[in-house]
Amino acid sequence: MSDVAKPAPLPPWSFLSQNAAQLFYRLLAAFLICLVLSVLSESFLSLGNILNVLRQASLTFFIASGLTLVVLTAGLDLSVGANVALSACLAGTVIHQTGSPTLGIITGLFAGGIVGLMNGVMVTAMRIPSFIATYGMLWVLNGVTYWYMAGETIHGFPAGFRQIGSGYFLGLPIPVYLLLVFLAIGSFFAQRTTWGQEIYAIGANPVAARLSGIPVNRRLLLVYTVSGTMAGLASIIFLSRLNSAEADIGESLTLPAIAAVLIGGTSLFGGVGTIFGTFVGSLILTLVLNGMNLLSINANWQPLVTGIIVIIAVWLDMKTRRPTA
Amino acid sequence: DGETIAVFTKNQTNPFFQTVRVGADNMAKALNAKILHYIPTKPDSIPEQLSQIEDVVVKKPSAIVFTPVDYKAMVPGVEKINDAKIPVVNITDRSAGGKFVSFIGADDYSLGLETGRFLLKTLGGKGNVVIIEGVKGSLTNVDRVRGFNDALKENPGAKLLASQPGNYQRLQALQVMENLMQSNAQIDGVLAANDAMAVGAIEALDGANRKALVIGINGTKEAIDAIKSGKLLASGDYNGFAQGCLGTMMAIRSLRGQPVIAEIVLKPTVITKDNYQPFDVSLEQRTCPSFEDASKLGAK
Amino acid sequence: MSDTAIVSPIRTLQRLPGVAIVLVLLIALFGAIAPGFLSAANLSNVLVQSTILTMLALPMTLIIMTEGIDLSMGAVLTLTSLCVAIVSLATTSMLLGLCAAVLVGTVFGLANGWLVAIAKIPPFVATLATLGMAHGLSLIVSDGQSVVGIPHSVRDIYSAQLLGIPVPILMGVASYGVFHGLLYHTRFGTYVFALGGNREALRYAGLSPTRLLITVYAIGGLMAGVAGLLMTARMNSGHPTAGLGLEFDAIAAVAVGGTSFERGNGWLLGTLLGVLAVGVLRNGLNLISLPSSVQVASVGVLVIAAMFLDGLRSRA
Amino acid sequence: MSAETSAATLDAASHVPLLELRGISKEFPGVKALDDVSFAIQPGEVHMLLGENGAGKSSLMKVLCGAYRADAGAIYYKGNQVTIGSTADAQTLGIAVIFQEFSLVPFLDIAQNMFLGREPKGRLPGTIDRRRILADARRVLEGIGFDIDPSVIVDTLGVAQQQMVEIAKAISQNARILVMDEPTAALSDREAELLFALIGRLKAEGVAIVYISHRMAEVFAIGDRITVLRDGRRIDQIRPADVTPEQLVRMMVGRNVDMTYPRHFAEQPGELVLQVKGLSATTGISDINIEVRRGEIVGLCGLVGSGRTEVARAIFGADPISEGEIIFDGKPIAGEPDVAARRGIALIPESRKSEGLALLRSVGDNLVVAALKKLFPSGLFDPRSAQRTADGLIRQLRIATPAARQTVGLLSGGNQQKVVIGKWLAAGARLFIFDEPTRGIDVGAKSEIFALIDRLVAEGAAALMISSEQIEICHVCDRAYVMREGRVAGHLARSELTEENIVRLGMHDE
Ligand SMILES: Nc1ncnc2c1ncn2[C@@H]1O[C@H](COP(=O)(O)OP(=O)(O)OP(=O)(O)O)[C@@H](O)[C@H]1O
Ligand SMILES: Nc1ncnc2c1ncn2[C@@H]1O[C@H](COP(=O)(O)OP(=O)(O)OP(=O)(O)O)[C@@H](O)[C@H]1O
Ligand SMILES: [Mg+2]
Ligand SMILES: [Mg+2]
Repeated sequence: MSDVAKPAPLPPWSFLSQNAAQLFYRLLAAFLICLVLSVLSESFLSLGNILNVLRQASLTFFIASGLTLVVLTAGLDLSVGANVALSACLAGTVIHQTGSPTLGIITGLFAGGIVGLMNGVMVTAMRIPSFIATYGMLWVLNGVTYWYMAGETIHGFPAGFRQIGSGYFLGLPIPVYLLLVFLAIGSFFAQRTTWGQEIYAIGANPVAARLSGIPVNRRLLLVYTVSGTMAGLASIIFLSRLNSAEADIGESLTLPAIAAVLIGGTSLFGGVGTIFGTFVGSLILTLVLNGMNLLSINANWQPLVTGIIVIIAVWLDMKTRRPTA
Repeated sequence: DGETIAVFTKNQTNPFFQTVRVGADNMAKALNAKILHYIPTKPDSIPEQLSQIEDVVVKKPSAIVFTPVDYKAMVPGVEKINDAKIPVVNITDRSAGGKFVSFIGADDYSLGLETGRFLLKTLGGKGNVVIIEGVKGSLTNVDRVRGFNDALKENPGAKLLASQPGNYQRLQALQVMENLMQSNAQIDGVLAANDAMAVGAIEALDGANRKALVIGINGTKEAIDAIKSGKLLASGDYNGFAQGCLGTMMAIRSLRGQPVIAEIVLKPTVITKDNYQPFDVSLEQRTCPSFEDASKLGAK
Repeated sequence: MSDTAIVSPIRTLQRLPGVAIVLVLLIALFGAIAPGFLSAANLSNVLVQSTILTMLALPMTLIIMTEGIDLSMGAVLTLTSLCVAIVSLATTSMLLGLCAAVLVGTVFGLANGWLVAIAKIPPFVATLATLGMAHGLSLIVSDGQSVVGIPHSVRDIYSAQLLGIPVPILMGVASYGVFHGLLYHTRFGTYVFALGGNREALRYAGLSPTRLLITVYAIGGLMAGVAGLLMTARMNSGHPTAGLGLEFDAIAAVAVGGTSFERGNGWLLGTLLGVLAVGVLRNGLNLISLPSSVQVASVGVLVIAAMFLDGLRSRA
Repeated sequence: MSAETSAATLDAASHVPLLELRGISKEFPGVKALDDVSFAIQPGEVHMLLGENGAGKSSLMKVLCGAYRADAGAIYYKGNQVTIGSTADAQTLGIAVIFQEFSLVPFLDIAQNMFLGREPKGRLPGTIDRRRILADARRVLEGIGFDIDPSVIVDTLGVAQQQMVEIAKAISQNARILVMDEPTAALSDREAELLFALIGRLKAEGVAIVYISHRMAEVFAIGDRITVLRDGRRIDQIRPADVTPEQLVRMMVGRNVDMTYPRHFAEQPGELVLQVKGLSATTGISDINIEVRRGEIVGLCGLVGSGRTEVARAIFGADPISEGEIIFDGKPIAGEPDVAARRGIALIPESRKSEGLALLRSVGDNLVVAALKKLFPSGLFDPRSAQRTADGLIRQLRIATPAARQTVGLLSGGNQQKVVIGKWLAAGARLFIFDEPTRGIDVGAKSEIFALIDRLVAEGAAALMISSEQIEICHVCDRAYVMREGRVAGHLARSELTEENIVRLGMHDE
């Protein structure tokens, strides 16, 4: 058969274009929002505000980047917000008790990671669909946090620790450095390691991945643990930025993180998506809120406007998807 | 003796309601009664509190101390309690309907007004201010923000730059403040509808190396510490501890056939650098006011 | 032969889905330790409290069977509840209020369906966006305030009885009956199975998956409208945040009830059992007055336990 | 070639065709699936449509039934031009199709599936007359000799039974034109017999049948006319009596193919590679004892459902084993598939689409997925080196794809199968377990795959091969085990390997 002429070759850039075009449209969406905002509000394009937006986007991004890996395996982690709350409260306590930020940071990361690992165990060993397992985990974590905090607030941390969230280095906020570092690490992990490749393969077809010799359960455990640890990292940033922890901080973090992943072009069916897309997704969400604050838009309108922007962003993204038969 | 009192609060996360619950526990211990707490598992959930009322009515506690998660939407629930002939004391938010043994609360409007006035007086009656609102539609927020606005009206020299929601959440208040600082080069005062948001705003100001006077409301531990260290200008005292104490006291007294006070609206106290000392003790160490003191605290 | 007589009930128990086991265990447990749990008044309580969730979880089952999801349901419920309040306040007519609610709900359902079926936006994202819109509209039309003073005819729906049975229970039972008939006895129901199981098969059979899919989401919106009436009646007012988050309860009930998120495998009775399990758990815990934080955690444990039992069963 | 003349004489001999496609072209991104194809069907004939994988057979039939719209060309029904814009149009013309991919809804019952979209109306509007739909279904099922309760949920059926339901579904439409796309690929011999009998009856009733198959025997057993496609073009149209299988294969593939699949049998068996001792598993196999040596291809045969797949999966670690021992290269092996893969065992699973490939990913991604550890021991993935490996395999296995970045789901079946094999070549496996490696694969590709397997074992690997086509086992294997009801019923040495022996050992004792 091969001596017959092969079918017409795909244009050489077609592989790139599928991703590049999508990326382009997503960036275009972000750019359009920026354009509109800079026309409407002169303070928008100031360096200060750009750094401000990046710093705000960082918190969503930390949570969303770990979540991206989970979504790449066709899973979901609804417990990230509750995980941030619990990890922050535990880390805060440790810093208070021991006076050592280092121990606190370790506690936060560790607590987040353990929660992630438990999610992973439920998904792999107990074979509970991730959506439900992590939804159950969300309630369990909330219960534990409510009990542990008993309506109290932990606040007031050492100045050194506060630098992580609110400090500057060479004129840039430290969370922005962290954001860039984790964006690089995350992208490298997903695109340039064998583990990353295996994660894509698992998302695309878990059965085939297992029968190709990929230790699917181990990789899933890894992915959920990483997602949990990233939530732990977010809790540290939160703690050092807000100088306090209370039981309800996670509630408003989960849906925006999921939205950032999805706006970023990662498919809930697994196997498709990038960390960089998630970064752009976080950026778009943050820009929308920033713009509404800058323009002093009536608070009642904010959910509506956010909803419309999400639709537009995703629709632009869909436009560029290759149609599947 | 040995009565069971069911205490309803709005959520498990807000420190304010913790002070209410500790107050109720304290008073019950002193009067030898038993307390059962009912708190929605989802913070401020209307359907859940309605279900809890329905469940509790089956259980028939001796009396109920009740904070509605929404002062209007919970009226049918209160009527159910009334129908079951369980005496009920209303605390914190004044219910829009139903029969109560007594109402104990603080006046959100005057709290907003008084703390707002204090800020503006410190600013000399002029300057640029912003309001960070709580959850849209909640009674406390509506009244507090109305108080802020009326305080502003009394000071025509002051200018309101923006009034944006922080949903009583620290992070949201911080981000709103960061964003507002981008479009407003000069902000002199911040009126936050609760302490968590006030502290969030302070963190934002610190992060940008800017200064402004900030006030909050609730008189939480965190706020007292911030006042002590000079970061927060003032906090309006909502006195949840006294509300919990007095609500429980009135419920038990009515069960025991003792006289009760039909309505106590605690006078607003603005906690500042000059008067924070009495508030700077841990909850457990505070003592409930006596019945005699109660009348002085603001009975009508 | 005595052997088989003994074995068969055990076999049946093994074949019972996790949710049924959990429900039976919960009822037995609370019946034993919670005073008043088994009283008629309390059981009726549980049922009445479960109606709104039932009315959301039933259409949610169909939506999940099509490999979709509707995150906007809670927010749409909130909006339709406000519609009932506002319209009946303005016109003093409960019926007009209901019509407005059903209309608004259906419009949102159609919008979800359009976004999913025609704009091809993944259901999770599409309905996340409409969630924002419905929530925003709720805040805008109510200006963030409760709407009160609505006519008594509305609130009477919640407290009225027919033949000694509370009307909400009757509405719940009727909804279940309608959905059961719809899913298992009509052509439409057959096509719902096919929407998730094999959409190509529908296309080859000359049917339009697009139209069917839109209909499924529209039904979800419609039911949110009907449930909005109950919600308003229950609170005797409209409130701009009252129903937020209920969609996750509904989704959990569907999943716990054994409907899977793929291949169009749905079980309507399981959904009902799932709703009841959550209702019984909350009610029972209130009666024995455990600390509230334990209640929060136990909802999660219930969800995980039911799914775990199902997993064990499917492996055996 | 004599193609034009023979087709012309055929057409002249018959009257106006029932259905005629003229000059049909269809292009997919990067692939010209159909190029000016003409095709006519007469009532009461079985028209075989042949061609290698990806020749465009399924595509042509999808144009015919309205699932695809042609880019160019026209369709004539009894001499009048018609447009078939949808499957509904096709149904009104009396065209029914048994698709290659199952078009069944898993959680509906057999009757509901058969009458999907054509349900008898019940008393209330919108409802279904349950009794009638069951009765109708039962009648059709009886008519084709398939004995099953129509209220059984389709998901619980095996592949063969599902295929029978597909057939029943098409039959129930009382079509005048019936298209069958590889209907026997998933059927056992007994069910295939039922199908052939059915085809005979339909023919007598004047139904026109288009039949697509890769099984040469069927072409001569039931075909009245043959159309051969190659690379989207019509090559020829002839009668079975006028050609030999070898000529036919030449037409399809464009070169000579030896259908006895020559092998380089080893003089002397190598050392033991795999030893299965007393293996039992909850999946329904018990006390399996099997040995495979270097340089051997060992067959594993038996009836459908005899447990061959289960043995393969248990060896690979895909199913847990309850008893017994598996020894590979002299050392025991246990655990998940990743252990087996690391030790050098490869499983080419029965269902390449659901178990072998990530259909939405690229050919290249699929080719390197099993070899990630070997290619990148440091854990750092280098896309360019992966690309080189993939390109190498594509050349080596002659996988017909425009590029390594093509989505693998868009390849034809044979090429997909090569990708599955290719990923284990990259991983450097030394024992290959093939489960139905040639199912649904054209003769050309089949001989290439067997040549490939032969080369693998000649170079020192070993193979265990499951196949339902006994003739293949006889041609290719050094020896074979025959399974029956979850046990090994016997062993056949090279000299004893005949179809009769396999059938004798594999049959259930009645
Ligand atoms: N939807 C599609 N999109 C892109 N390419 C397609 C599509 N469907 C088929 N093709 C391509 O068109 C060509 C013809 O495919 P078709 O399925 O008709 O082959 P076939 O002759 O039926 O092969 P097989 O014997 O494997 O079934 C193949 O190269 C295939 O990859
Ligand atoms: N008695 C039966 N009833 C229903 N389905 C059956 C029965 N026996 C086998 N099957 C189905 O037939 C298919 C083939 O069976 P299985 O894979 O176990 O056998 P095998 O020996 O590996 O055969 P093959 O490799 O030819 O598929 C499976 O899908 C199985 O579920
Ligand atoms: Mg084909
Ligand atoms: Mg098999």
